Amino acid sequence: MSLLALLPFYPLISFLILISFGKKLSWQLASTISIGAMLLSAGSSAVLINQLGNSESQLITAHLWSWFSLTTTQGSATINVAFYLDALSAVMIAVVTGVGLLIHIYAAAYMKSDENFSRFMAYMNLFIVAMLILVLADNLVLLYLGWEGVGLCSFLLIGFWYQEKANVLAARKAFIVTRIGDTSMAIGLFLLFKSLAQLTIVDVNQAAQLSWKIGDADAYWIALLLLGGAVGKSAQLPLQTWLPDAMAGPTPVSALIHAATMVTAGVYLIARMHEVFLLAPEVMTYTAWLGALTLLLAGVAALAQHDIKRVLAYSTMSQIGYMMLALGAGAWSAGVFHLMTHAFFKALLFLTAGSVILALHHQQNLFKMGGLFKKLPVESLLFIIGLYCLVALPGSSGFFSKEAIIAELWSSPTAGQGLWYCAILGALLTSIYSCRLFFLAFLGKARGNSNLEQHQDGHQENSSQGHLLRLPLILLALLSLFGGLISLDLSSVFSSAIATQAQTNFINEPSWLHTVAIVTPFIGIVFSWFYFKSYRENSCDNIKSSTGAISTFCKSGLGFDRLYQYVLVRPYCCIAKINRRDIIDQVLMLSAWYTKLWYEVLSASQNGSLRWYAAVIGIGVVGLAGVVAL
Amino acid sequence: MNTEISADMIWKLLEIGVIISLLIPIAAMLVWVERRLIGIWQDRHGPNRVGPGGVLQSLADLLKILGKEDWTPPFSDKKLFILAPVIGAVAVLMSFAVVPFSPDIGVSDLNIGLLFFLAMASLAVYSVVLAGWASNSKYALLGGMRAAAQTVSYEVFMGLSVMGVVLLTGSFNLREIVLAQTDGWLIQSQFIGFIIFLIAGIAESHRLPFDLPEAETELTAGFHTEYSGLKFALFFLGEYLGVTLISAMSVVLFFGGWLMPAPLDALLPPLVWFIIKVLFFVVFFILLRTSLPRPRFDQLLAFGWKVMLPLALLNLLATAALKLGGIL
Amino acid sequence: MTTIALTHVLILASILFVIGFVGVIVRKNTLFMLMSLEVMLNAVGVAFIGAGSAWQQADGQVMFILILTLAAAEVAVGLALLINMQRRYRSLDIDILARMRG
Amino acid sequence: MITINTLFYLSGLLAIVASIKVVTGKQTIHALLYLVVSLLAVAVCFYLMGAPFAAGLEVIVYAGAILVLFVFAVMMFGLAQDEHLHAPKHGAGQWLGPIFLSVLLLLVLIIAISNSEIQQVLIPKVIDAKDVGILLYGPYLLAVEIASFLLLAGLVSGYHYAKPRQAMQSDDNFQVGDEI
Repeated sequence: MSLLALLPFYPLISFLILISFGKKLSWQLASTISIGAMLLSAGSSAVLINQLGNSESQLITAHLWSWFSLTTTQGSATINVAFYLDALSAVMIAVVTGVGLLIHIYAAAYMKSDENFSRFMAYMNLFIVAMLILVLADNLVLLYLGWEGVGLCSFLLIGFWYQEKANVLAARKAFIVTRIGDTSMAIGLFLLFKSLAQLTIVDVNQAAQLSWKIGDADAYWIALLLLGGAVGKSAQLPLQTWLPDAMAGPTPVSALIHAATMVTAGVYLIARMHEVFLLAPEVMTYTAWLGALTLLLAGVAALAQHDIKRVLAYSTMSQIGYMMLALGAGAWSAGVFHLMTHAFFKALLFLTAGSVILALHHQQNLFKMGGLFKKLPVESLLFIIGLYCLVALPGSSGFFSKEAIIAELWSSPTAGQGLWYCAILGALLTSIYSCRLFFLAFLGKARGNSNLEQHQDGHQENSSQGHLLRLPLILLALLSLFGGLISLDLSSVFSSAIATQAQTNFINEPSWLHTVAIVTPFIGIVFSWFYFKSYRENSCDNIKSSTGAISTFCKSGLGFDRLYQYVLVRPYCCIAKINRRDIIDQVLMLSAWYTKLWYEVLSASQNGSLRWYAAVIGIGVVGLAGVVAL
Repeated sequence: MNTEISADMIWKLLEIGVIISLLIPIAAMLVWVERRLIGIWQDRHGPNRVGPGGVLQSLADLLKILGKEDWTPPFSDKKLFILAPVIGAVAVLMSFAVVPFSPDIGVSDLNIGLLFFLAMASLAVYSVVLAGWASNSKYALLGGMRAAAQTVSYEVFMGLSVMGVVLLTGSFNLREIVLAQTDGWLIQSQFIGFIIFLIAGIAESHRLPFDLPEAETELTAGFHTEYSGLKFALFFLGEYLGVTLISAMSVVLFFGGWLMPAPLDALLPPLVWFIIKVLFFVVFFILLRTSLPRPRFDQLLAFGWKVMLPLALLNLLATAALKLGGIL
Repeated sequence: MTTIALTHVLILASILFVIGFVGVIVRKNTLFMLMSLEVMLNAVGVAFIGAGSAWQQADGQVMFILILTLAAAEVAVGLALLINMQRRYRSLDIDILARMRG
Repeated sequence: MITINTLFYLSGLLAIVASIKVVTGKQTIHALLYLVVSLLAVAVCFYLMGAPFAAGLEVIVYAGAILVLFVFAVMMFGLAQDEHLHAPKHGAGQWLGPIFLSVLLLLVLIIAISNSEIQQVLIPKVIDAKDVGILLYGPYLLAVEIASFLLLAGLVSGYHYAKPRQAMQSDDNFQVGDEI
């Protein structure tokens, strides 16, 4: 069996071992197994990517076994468990296994003291399995399996500390909200199959090109429904509300699932199905607008957050908004490139934040931090690198990817100038909230973190843990800084898209566009330097967090939670309450009642009295013989 | 069967009357014979006062019994108490109906004669069992239960042992069985069958050493503890008739009935030969009584089921195989 | 030479059967129920033998022998159960056993 | 005059009367004896119907073995007392329903028998043991084997059920897990 086929099985085996033996495994053994499996996966994917570069057809496939076959009036389609590696999925497996490996190493140190350590690592491994299946899937059904698998792992990991109610509620919320998107996607798949009788991704893309014209109703609806799935998984408007709450999970989870990999699955899906989207330009426009709106909304919301992880969560939403925007604008390569670089620097940011939180004894409130620059210089430096990329200052990986996106917006047929302005505004917001975050956390006077010293002592004693925590951070920092230099060649994947774009891509662009795009973050930094002066120079023990209405509104993520509460949850609960004794159930209960009636009649006849039975037999014989005789 | 009374029928009835009237005195005489013989074997006289050599001892006993009060215990089940000895005597007497005494003498020439004998033997159990039950006393009850278990067990081997005879002669008719032995008695080929039949017969008629239902030493008198007078006499009659019956059946089944080998058969009439043979067995029974100790009850049953039954089955099997092979 | 009508034999069998049947229904004593069952089995035997004789076939007797076997086995098991019942409940009332109702 | 017919009807009547006494009897032993009488009467019927072998078996096996077993069991239990306790109450209600049902059954049977135009008359030719045996070990060989297995099963289960147990008590708390 080829290396590709084995790729998801390393973490799967590790998962099975860890979940079976659970608490019997020591920390050393459990972490060795899980990290070892990840190391194997990462090594395999490195080899695979190398092979892919050398192969002529630009893809590697592996057919494991036939899963089932579907038959319709138009013919039958066999669904295989088969893997398919091209440039796009190569990027994804690189991210998933590479970043995943680093985060596993970090998590092993971070979760060391947790009593359910092996369960945690098992879930992490399972997540990697599902994610690899998702990105490697040769057909949409297998992709959907992975899609649901990562949703499940997300649920399990958000609610990992299930003794606390908030975590459980967050997990449930994430599960239900993403389920809405998944349902939409499932319907989209059904429609797709009905329309094309294909589910293999390559075939679908080909058949779509052949059998649909641009703007076909089929293409429109299918693309829209698939977009729904992507929106749910990637936390875009209007299904974005679960992501900030998902920060309740352990920080490595936030880094791996809710920043680097799973939430970008939506982006991957759209990129994968780009042929279908190309046939529905309206949907691409919707995608772009959704991305832009999310970008702005999340940026605004990030400005008002108190919790360091929530800031990063909104930042993630906002960055994925960029990716969506790119996809909607037809800048496929740029979107995927941003996905990759974002995975690097956002993982870095989250993990560093995790280190800080750990150092602060699980203090996540920004207003109780401050002055960490002196106390945690390494972490601060790493955080600065992360922010540097996030803000997309020149030279960073974020700079390359984000500028690539912004550059394509102006002249895109499906996007346009309005979206370009949105993107610039988003960039501005990004730099402002990044500065705010940095000023609040690392500059000024230490507020309410007096226990830091004490913890530092404990930290030093356990230096191996510290090394384990820092090693991935440094590697990620390097990746963040220089990841932008990786040249992604996705032309083989998006060849048809590029072909269609080539015909239209000659709108005159004003010459100032690039200048503005590069300058914008600096404007934001300068603005923040003065606007957040109080944060930066604060010297008292406490600073007021603004409690104004607008601020509170922003803090709550522009009130979407409350909106949904009123528009959806309350009416639903109301209906549920009214229909407590399920009406349809009552109809069904009729048959149950009928059965019970018969049961009682028959039960009464079974009185256990032998003589009665004999008499009944006699009556039966009399009846039968009577019929025969008379 | 004709609807009118024929001379045949009258002759038959007469025959029945004669046989019964002869059998009962014979049984009575056996009591004397037994006592005398035991006396002789035990080196004492035995009853020798009444009549010449004590021949009339049985008559004297009869008179004594008739003179006794016919007492029925008040705690007993009266109907059954009276019925029990009657059943015993009647069942044995009925069995004699199929016994061919000589070429001409014999009540019934039933084609299932052997089965009839077995049927009557099995009915005779009721006599003992009911006596034990109706007496409503513990000795009697224990005796009755022993009798039931013993008789039912040994009936099986008895039936199986005579099946070899049936196999070789191909008939249930006793007369035909006798006639089939013209060329040689069946004792030659059915020796094991004969032994089993004899043992089972002793057990059936509750003779020593298999008289456990009436073991005097442990159950005082077993099922007839409460009996006295004429009813007791009936039991006694039944027992001695039973001994005679088993002897007669042994003769009929295994020793050629009235038949004798060539030089001897002309010496005496067939009936006499038959009676001589039967008497030989009766004496043998009496000898047995004096010479063998009584086993325990569980030994009796274990012996029956563990030795007799396999033996009888083997005998039957071997006989069937030999018959099939044309050897017999 | 007179002969018996098969109808009469069958009616005799029916009557015996019905008598046994009444016994099974009416009697509470398990021993009596078993005896009534014997009566019923015997009645069936009568019918078989009668039919066998009417057609001059030995099959009727064969069936009777099989019934006999059945009866023997039934009595062996039935009486053993009865002994158990007597030990356990100190009674042979079949209605005591009516506890296992549906 | 006594003919086979009259003999048959007489013994049939005897069987019926004895059977009725069995069913209505109060004393177990008496009822058993009536059953014996009934069986003997039926055996006579068999003989008269030309089945002497069956008659013999009826007496030997039924009357001589099976019912002795009954008597034996009754003697072992000392069931006389018990029978008085649980004797049927001779109220009309106790007997009315079953008798009505039985009469109905009898009527139906008789009507069925008389309607089915059975013209046969028993031929007074004896079917002896040989015929039965030939049939039994010919076409019915399998039935014989099955019957032998049935008997074996009866033997084993009879032994098992009747085996005395030390812990057997007369408590009413019969539990599901109890061995019987």
